[in-house]
Amino acid sequence: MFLTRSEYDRGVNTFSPEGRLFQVEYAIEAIKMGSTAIGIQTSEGVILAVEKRITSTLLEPSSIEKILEIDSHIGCAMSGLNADARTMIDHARVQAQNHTFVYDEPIKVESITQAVCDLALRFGEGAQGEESIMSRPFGVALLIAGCDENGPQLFHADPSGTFTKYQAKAIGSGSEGAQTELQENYHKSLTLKEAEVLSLKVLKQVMEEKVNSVNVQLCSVTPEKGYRLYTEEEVNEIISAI
Amino acid sequence: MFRNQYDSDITIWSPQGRIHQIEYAMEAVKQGSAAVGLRSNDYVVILGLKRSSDELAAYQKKLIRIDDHMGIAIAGLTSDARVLSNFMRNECMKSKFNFNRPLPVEDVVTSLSEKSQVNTQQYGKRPYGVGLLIAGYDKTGPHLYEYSPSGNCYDYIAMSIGSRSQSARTYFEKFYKTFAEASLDDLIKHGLRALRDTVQQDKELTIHNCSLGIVGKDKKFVIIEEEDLKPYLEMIEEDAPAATTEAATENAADEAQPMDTDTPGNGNAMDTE
Amino acid sequence: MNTYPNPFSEAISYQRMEQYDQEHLESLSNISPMTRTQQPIVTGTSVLAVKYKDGIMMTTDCLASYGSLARFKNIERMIKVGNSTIIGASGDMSDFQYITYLMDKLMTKEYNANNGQPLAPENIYEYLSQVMYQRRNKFDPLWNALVVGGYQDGKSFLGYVNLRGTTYQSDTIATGYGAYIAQPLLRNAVEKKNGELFTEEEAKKLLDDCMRVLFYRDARSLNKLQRATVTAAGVTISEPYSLETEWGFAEHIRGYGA
Amino acid sequence: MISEPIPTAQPARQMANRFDPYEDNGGTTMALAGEDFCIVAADTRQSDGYHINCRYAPKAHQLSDKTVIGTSGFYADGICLVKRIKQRMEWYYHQHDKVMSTPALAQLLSVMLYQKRFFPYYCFTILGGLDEEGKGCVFDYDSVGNVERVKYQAEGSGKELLQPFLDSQIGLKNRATDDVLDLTEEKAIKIVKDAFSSVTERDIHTGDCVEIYIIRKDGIECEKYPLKRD
Amino acid sequence: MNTAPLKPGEVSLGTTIMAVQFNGGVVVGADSRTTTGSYIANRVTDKLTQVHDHIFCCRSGSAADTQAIADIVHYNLQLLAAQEGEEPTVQKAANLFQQLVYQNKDALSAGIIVGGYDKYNGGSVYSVPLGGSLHKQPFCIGGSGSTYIYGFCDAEYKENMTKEECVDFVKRSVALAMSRDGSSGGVIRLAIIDKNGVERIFVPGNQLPQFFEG
Amino acid sequence: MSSIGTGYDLSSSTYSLDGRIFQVEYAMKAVDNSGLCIGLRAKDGIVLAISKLVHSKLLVPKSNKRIASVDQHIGMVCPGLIADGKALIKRARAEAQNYKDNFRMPISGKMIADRMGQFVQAYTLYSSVRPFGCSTLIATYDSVGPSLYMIDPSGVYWGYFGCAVGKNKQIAKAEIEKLKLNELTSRQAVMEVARIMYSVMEDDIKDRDYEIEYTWICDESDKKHVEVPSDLIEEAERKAKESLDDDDDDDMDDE
Repeated sequence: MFLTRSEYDRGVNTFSPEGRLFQVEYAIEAIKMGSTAIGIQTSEGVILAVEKRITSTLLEPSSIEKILEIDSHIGCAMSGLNADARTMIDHARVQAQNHTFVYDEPIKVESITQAVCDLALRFGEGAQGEESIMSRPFGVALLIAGCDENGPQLFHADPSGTFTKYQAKAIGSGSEGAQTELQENYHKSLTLKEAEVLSLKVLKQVMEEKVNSVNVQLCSVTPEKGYRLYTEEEVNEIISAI
Repeated sequence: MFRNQYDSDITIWSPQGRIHQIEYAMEAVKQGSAAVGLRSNDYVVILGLKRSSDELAAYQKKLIRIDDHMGIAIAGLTSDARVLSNFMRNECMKSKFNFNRPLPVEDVVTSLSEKSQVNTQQYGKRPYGVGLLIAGYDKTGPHLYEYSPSGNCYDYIAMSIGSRSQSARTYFEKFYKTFAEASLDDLIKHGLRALRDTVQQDKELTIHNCSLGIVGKDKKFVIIEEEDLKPYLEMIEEDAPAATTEAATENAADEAQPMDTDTPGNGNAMDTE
Repeated sequence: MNTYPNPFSEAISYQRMEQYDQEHLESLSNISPMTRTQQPIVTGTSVLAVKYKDGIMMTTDCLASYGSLARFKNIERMIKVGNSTIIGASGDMSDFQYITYLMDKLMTKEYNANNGQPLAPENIYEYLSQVMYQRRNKFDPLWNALVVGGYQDGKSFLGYVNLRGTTYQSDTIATGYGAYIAQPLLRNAVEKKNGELFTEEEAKKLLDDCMRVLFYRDARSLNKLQRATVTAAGVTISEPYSLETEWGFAEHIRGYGA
Repeated sequence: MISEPIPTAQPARQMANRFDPYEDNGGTTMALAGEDFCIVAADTRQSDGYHINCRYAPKAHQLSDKTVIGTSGFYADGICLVKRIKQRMEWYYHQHDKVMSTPALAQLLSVMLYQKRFFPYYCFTILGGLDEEGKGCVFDYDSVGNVERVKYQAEGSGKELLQPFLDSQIGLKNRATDDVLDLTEEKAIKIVKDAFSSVTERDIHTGDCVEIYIIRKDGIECEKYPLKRD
Repeated sequence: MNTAPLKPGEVSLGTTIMAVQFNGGVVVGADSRTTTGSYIANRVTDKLTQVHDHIFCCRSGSAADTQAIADIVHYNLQLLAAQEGEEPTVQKAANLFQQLVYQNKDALSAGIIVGGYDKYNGGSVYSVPLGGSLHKQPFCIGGSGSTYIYGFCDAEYKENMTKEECVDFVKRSVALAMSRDGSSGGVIRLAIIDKNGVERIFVPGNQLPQFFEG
Repeated sequence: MSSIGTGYDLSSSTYSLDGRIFQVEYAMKAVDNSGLCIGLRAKDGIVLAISKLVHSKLLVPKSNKRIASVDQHIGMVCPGLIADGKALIKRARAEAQNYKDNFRMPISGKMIADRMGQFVQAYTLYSSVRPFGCSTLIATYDSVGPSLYMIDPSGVYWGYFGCAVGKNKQIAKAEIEKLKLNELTSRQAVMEVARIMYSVMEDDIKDRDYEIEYTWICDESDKKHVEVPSDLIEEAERKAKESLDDDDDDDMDDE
């Protein structure tokens, strides 16, 4: 995988004979090395759960933030190059506020996802024809969860600038196993409570370490309360329910 | 596939007078799921076969509204389609703002060509990796254009792009003479059948994986999906199965060929014809 | 492969006048306080136009004044744009020549596009209105009042736009002095017809009558006129002609009048 | 509108001759919000001083199935504003796959007007429509973007004549009589017609015809009511 | 009428200029007075400026402005002649003048007459007054002195004049303007332009045509 | 072409050892692969024609025009890469307009050819761009009269009495050389163009569907560049086909 495939894989704007852009595909590979993140959409709201990799005992675990708020009704989990994600989320936050300023209404989840994807594309021509501003694609994938007039929704955005709506999605190093697990256990009538448990259950299976309230992070986005990060106590409670 | 030292840059001609990067970009179109389009004297219909990567994932959009009188079906890199569709939207809005009229379809197609050509002649750029079927209606009637990454646009009676699209073209070639006078319903039926021929053998056309776009006389561009699509799909359910199998056989034969056969021998990207 | 700076990024820099920016908000920097103290210099007076049975009829005189000097007595103040539109102008003639050039540019574009969909009169009117309004926004107006007449697909079109971009459409239009003197006469004539349209003869007579009054009362007018029509048959602009005028009654007027 | 000439590299010239970019084309608009409907009305006269340019130059424009805007003042600015709003709505529709709601439009309009704070649109705007709950709503603006949500409002050259009438008839303010108002649609339309007939009598810039847009849940209807043409 | 009044100290061509078309060419003519206020800064100015082999312009307004414009047009016409491999037409020259005056109308004070000969149109005369419009005319007068001779010229002009008639017409017209306009005076300079080239005629201030004085 | 593949042919900015710029020569290959395109200068105008392979029967007949107007008095066709051709046409229109912007007069044939030649040449100077994959035929009718120019991918341009580009251009050229061009009217030239087209492409036409597009700019068209009237085209093509039949009388399978 990590050998140079051919000469087509060095420029972001070079097609391979099969019509593929390898640099973008490699960026997608970067995510497969990232920590696992899971999103589950239910009719009551959306759950995001991530694994925190505490690579050193000297790390302050609470400083590892892999779930972030975009707006009061939208949250986001990431996997891949965290620094890239910060740029994207900052962009998303600005877009959300901008929308509220101009239209006096919360932005739709799909729209914010689209805005993030438009930024992700800026290694090439922008969506409105702007000049490119980056020399490589972002190496990060996002799970964007939010509630708007269309109810709770979950979106996945990847470095190619495409996004997909999911009922449940796993990204990161454990994504393959986790996604299979999600497919087996997901059903439309899942409650939020069940989704909380399911998300951690799936995480537990793909994580090397034992799940505890320090090395996972969980949030919910519901129509009533919007974005809410779970406290350690709440996480512990769910862990004990597994 | 042909590989050599002349194919990694958009600014290099091969000794045969070809630009390989354009041809490769056209491969990206073939990787996209199929889209078909056809027109009568009054209407244009475009249809797209939607894909989903995972059973928990929603289907990817195939049709995009440009204006009340125009819509497109896409195959290839969706992000490039977004760039192009926004460009087209902008062109349409300029026309409305400056001239108070919907932009003639031919004009938007011309600007699209001109825009795309620039990307095929400058170092550091790449051709757009997306093919479009442009459906539009203006004073001169309905139009269906195919746009390809080389920047070429052709005016068609019926056309298909994307993977396994040859079978749809085979279907169209059988019936295209009847399209001009066909009713809207018949047009849709032909479109659905052609699209069905592009579906992989173990799958079938459903209300979830199909989108239908219509524009025409006194009809603003609409996209019909999901439940609204049901009556249309029902229209082709009673089809004799014979037609389908026949198409399927042809289909298998087509897939074996690396290049579309309906284009000049020296590679369709060149379009020197 | 080296990355050289690309000499073609802006497709060779010919300066192009961006007449309008359609979508973007004018930023504050756009409205510089530098005001062009402009005033019309070589000017034309009234334009009159009415809708009639076959389309549009428009009349102007052939004079361009330089202050009170009747400087150019053989100019055309109406131009044909495409095959179904005509534009008549009062106000500054240099600006009108610029508008003529803009229209030529537009028509060349249309000729090249060859898309079977020529711009209709209302499309040309919209474009012209945008140009006028955008120039006003730059504090650099085109100092004209323009009348756009057209006939296409069985529909007559008659519209007005001035140096500030104010627009309106009406069955009768008169600019300049004509707005005060001729417009009431024109409206009166229309109302008398009770919704019926003028015949060609009636329209001719009406406009000639109005032009005659203007010749009597507008010190910047000339008895050398052109009449244009736009009908299904296309655009025609007549050769200059003069009106019969009546002075005989003055022969015996003596003293201070009354 | 800029009060002081700002010194430039250009030599001072006859400032008296400076081009005035504004014109007042007059006209009156009003809107009132009912429980489940809304009315926006505007006369159609366009004038320039004592001169009537045209008897039918519409000042009220339908923006969506739920919203109508009315502008008066400088006609060209009003038209441009409406065109730009329509463009923004089109992009909004492209981006968010939904039609902009009346309250969202109300906020957008305020922002758009304020963005031209130092070269304002010289027009007086009223936005009327139904909000997300289906209730009638009216937003009133000054030319630089101040916005207020109100029950009813008059704007334009006849504002001073019309507003007290509405205060009395709809707001039931300052009244000796103590009847209650049941503001049905028919009643509202009648009030609007009376209002415009009265204004036409006293304001030379208003007249010819009034266009009354009635915005209901199931669509918008436009009624033309003739006014005096003098 | 002046859009751009003269700046303090600016030298003005309060002038009489003229160009007349005859069969086969044009005659251009001008007085020679340049003033600052009522002081005659130059009594023998040459207001006829050659911008190409067969094209002249007559300048009125600000001396500096019109010189600058004439220089720019001259430069462009030379370049154009080289590029196109043929002499520019008078119309092309006039268009260039018009463009310059129009695009800079609020900064310039220039009224220009362009006259010349080209193989397509023979002799032709164009007027570019203040404001930058363009008018093709059989003959044209300009400058402050012209206002005194409109009537004379309208009465005396004939179509299809011979060269000699034309020279005489210009000479008398300019002399009349010089005799009534304080800002015009000095000598009369004439140039005849036809397919053979340019012939310049000089009429000294003491040999001007004489008219009624009283 | 001994230097092919030695690395001296990868960029326009590189000369080969024998002083050639291979990238330009490769671009010319694209032109040679194009459908035949002919331009004739008759005594009262110019005729342009290009043959187009109809690569699918689903195409709308007579659509997808290749010959374009640049101004009323200028016609242009760019055999070769279609998209490159469109870019050149766009540029030519900008040049024509730019000339009008400056001089308020229509650009002459010589000037538009010159400006376009320079433009095309600029794309053979840098490695950051590639040469245009098309030739350009420019037909104009200005104050000098009708003129026909052709520009190569290298940017070189000359005026022509008649020229042919694309497949089988040599045969077509030989045919054109036989004509007495300064005696032909434009009407006759249309006939000749059709005849040459059909005779040169005889073999191709049998196997594949071709469309030929004709435009002219001549006295009859009021010195405007327009499509040749359809009745004239029909007549020309009919005669061309007849002359084909005459030529191979013994070939019974013909038509």
